[in-house]
Amino acid sequence: MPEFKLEKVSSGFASMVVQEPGAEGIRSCYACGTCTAGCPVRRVNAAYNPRKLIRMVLLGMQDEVLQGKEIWLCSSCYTCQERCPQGIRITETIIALRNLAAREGYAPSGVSMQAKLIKDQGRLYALDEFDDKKRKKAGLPSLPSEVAGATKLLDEKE
Amino acid sequence: MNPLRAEKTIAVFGSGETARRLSREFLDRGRAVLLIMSRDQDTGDVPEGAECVVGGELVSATGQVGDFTLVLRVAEKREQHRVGFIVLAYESVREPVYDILGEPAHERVWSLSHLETQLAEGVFPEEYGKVLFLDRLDGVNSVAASERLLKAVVTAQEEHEIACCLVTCQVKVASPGLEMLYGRMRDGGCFVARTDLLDLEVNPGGIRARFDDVVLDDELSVSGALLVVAERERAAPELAKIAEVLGLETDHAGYLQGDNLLRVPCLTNRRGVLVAGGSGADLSDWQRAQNIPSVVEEVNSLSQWLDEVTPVEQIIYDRDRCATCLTCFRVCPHGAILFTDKPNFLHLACQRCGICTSLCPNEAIELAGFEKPSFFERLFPGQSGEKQEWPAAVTGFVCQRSADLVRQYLDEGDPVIGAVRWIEVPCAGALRSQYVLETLARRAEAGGVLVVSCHRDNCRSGDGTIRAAHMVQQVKGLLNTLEMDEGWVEHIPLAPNERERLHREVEQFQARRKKA
Amino acid sequence: MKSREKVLIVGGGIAGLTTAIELGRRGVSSFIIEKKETVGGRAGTYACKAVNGHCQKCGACLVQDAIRESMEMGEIEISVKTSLAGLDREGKEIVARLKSGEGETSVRFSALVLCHGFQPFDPAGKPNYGYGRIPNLITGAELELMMKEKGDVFRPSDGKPAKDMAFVQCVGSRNPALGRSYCSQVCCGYALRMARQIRSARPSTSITFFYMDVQTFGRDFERMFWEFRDAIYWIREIPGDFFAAPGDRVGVIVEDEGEIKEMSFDLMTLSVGMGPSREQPVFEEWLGLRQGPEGFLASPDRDGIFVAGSATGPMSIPDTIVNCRAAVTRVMDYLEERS
Amino acid sequence: MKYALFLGCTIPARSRNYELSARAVAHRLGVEFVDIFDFSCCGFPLKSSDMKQAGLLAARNLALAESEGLAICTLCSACTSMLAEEAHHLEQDRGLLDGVNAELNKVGLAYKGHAKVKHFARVLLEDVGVDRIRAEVKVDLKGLPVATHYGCHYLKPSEIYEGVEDPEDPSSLEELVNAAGARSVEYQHKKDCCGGAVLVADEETALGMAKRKLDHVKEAGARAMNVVCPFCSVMYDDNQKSIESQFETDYQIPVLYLPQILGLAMGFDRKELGLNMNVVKTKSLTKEIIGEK
Repeated sequence: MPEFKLEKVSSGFASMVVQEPGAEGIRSCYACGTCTAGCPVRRVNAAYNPRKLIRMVLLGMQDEVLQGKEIWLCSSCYTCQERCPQGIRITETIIALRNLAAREGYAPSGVSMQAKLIKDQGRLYALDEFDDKKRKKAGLPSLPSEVAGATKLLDEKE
Repeated sequence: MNPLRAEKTIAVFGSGETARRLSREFLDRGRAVLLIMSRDQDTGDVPEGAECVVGGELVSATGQVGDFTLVLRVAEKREQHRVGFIVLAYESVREPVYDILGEPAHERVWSLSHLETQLAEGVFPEEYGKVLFLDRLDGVNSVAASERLLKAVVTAQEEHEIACCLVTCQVKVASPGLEMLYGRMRDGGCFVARTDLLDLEVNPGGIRARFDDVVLDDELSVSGALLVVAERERAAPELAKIAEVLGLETDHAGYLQGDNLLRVPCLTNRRGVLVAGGSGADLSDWQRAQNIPSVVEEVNSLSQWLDEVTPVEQIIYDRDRCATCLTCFRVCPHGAILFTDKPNFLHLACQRCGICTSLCPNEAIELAGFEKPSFFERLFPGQSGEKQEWPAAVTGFVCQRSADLVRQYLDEGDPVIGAVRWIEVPCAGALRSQYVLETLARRAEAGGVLVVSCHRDNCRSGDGTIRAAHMVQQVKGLLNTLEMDEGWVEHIPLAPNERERLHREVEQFQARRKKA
Repeated sequence: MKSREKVLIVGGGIAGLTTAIELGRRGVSSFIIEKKETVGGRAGTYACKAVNGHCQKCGACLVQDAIRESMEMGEIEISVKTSLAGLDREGKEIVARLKSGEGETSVRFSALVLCHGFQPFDPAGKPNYGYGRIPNLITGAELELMMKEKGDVFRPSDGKPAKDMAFVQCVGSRNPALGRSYCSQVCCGYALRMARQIRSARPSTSITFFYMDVQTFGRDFERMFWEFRDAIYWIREIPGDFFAAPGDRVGVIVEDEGEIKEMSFDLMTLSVGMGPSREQPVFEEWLGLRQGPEGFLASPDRDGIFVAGSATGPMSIPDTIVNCRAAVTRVMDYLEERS
Repeated sequence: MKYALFLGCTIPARSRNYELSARAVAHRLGVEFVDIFDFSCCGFPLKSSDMKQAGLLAARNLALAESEGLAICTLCSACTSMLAEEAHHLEQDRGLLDGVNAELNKVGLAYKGHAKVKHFARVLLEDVGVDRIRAEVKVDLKGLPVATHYGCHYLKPSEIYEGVEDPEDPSSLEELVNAAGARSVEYQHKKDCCGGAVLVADEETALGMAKRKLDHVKEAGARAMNVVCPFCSVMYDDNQKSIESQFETDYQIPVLYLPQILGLAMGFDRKELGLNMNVVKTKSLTKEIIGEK
């Protein structure tokens, strides 16, 4: 049973999350449940519940949120963000939580692998010669297997 | 009748903010005000120009609107005052909701009022800066109580950087501005938990609340330095005594405005006796802001009515038949009968409900316009007395509030309603069982009697509906003992906007009568 | 003192009628214009909510009383099917261009009280509700009319009684994203009163209530709340997706007790809230009126221009009466000051 | 009508049928595509790990198109929302724009802030127009019942698309499908998400989401699905078999990209539309419509 010091509640972790772009409005959530009711992921997987995630952030449950697998189940379909009566950007908040988790190394392997691929070759899927041959056969223009401009840009940023 | 020399002074009972503001409003409009404050209240700034009686307790009040005589006991002495209007403006009393805790006394548990004074005087101890607010958990908190609670939390957060958590069952926001205030509270960092079950631990170090959080679908425990308990509003203690002296209806919570919807906004069952602020109900800020002007408006309108009205006899009283049994005095819902050696009918207070005429055992009193001969006349035109076969019509007695519905149908030539012979009565409570039996005695096979009244708690004359229902039960009892079909008579409680339902009920009654 | 003042009242609903009656009691005559054919306004179409002869304090019948009282008052003149073509101030007077069957006339008044009421929220504004597309999905106003005319609840699709029904609260209320940061105050009131009435007429009807917080309404709410608390299945969640379920039932997907459930009902009522009336922008422009924090009109209370009733914000019928009587005090102060 | 064609990552490598049919249909309808080979990933898969870097990638692509003076036409909904969202943020937030340009200057690029991003379906609807498409129809699809899957990023977040279509009541794709002579079929939960983005984290949940829609599409009697995003195609087409085996269901519903449906009506043959590359066999369906060609 989670145990909270009142001064911890909605300060600490919540204040950190509120700084992230897109997550500014989470405090105005009054738990009406429209997001959970409309969430296509929630209908299939009981573990995922956007209303509960926001509440855990407000309660300052940093480890449960960032190390949990729930935040990675969101299909970022924006249904909740479109319908939230308080105008909270819920999808962008979940993405912000993923960024925080990724920074602390809790991202699932698939996600970090995808990020690495893009940083290394500027593309998610490399286009080797075999791909290039298939494209020529179908009469499609060939594309560079790597986008140097992109990888350079991201190295600078590192 | 000499033109009435109506008294202009307004008696205002109460010593809180409402009574003071109301007195000032009257004084600003050039009215004389007699302010009657109870003893233990600090008199503070008595509105200048008001005659003030401190520690006055109302012992008796006789007379009617424009001419009340109040007898006050002031420090064992009796004072008599003549006033035109009586306004009861006591503040409601706040009572912390300690139900959860059992014994309230603990330095880490404060009432909301205590917190408000501490914050106002800036003496809030720093180390208490983590406050758990506990609202009622039965979900019936009033809008006014919720408003005070939300305001306290926002003040604590915004002006004193206090970390707050609110545990409540239903957040009440049904008043202008409350939803935005609730938003400000959450944006300010207040964590809101909604539950109806809570376990509390109060120990020297602070307080811990454990509850099931519906959203987390898990048990949650939050600990803080201080517990502040919300308060519920109660009618002021003085009201029960005043209600008795003035003969006023009270509502289920002891307030002076009765549950009757027709007492909106500041009326009581007695004309000229008005209710303001916390004496009428537990008012939100918005309602309070409308309440005071609407009391002023009612006094101004009544004053204008008194200036222009020439009093006319409402009740015709036959001294010889009267057995001075006080029945009329006892049943009058509007305090319009003053009993000395005989009943004195106060014609300005009388609201013409006619209940007294129906219950007078010796038929010593009649309502002007509804005297028995003319009443019988309308009941059996051209029949004065002898029994005659009556056409197969159902007779319907309808109270004046719903009579319009009947008239509309009759104007439209509706066959169903048209098949009934309707008699308008001032109030269904004014119907004697004798009229019903008289009608039945002249019945033909498909005949019958309908008594249409208002709904309970919706009758201008208080319990007119209940008396009508009793009368119909009485008649049914008689029919039963005579082994006759009780279905001859039926009572239909109806609101003046239930046009379609009246039609359905009458149609069904006629169908039943045809079958019987 | 029969004063020769004359006040223009825009709107013949409960607010306009109450204002006229109170002015009449003070000897001031008023001219009510109502754009519809009859007076009584929206509140005049609401059903009585009494249960077994006990009044539930909704206030709907007070409209009928007000109509009757206004008919009996000489000081009140009512002109139906009449609307406003223009309003402005000239010196101490209000000049109104009135438009009715016979054409347009310009009339001077000493003061103006706007009582044009509110506009119920049109659920088409939230297409995910599927209002208008899904059968047997109606608004609170439509349920009121059905209860008034038929005294019972039927499914519009096939006229059969509804075995199970549901209410969805806060439709178009408590919704800052739609610019409606207020509780409409009356929806829990009318929904729960009708639910109680339906249960008493047909106890077998199961009723589900999708809500956030049950709002206190009217006098002795506490007694009413205890009585229907167990008669109703409460789900503290506002559904997101509505769909047509088999058998012309209304389907929703909600989380209840930690589980996701697909539920469907014979009949579902959207408890629509109150919003500013469509006429409001016109009055704002003509008279330079400004809005209160919740987007309704703030009553200026000067230069003879007043606004009363639900035109100033969501309110119940009894509160509307109190608000109008308070407004008349300010109108009378203005008239007395002016003369 | 000249656009820089933005293919993104999935289409060139895995959904060449989408690219083929789009190029064919666009050419026939007079829409000129310019290939900018320096385009990189739009940044969408990077959002979960680092929003700033994802935004930077998107900005770079916007800058490239802007320097050519071309609006971007995308085929994949995810690319559309990533690029449009970044363009929207950069337009609104001066500080963000300066920050991004500081990085872009290091690789010799600059973004002024005027890029326009449009999904190919929007180009067809707004620039080409339904009448022009109807005029190009040569083959009668005989009211083929098609269930359109809008997906999410084609419509949402609606604020970045300046409310061009209400995500709760969409009709644009169905208009195009009807214009081609097919019949759009109404089915329950039309707005549900395909679950593509969840695949990387929890395959079973993602397949479960796709299964729900396939059930409703089958229930509605549709004989084909219409998608406008390679993510959705991965879920409904590539994974249809594994959904059938995991949930013991049977669909065999061909999943066609919008340009493939339009192309069939315009008389293109299977090869020109890459219909041979669709995972769920489309042979019997096209045989019915355009015979053996």
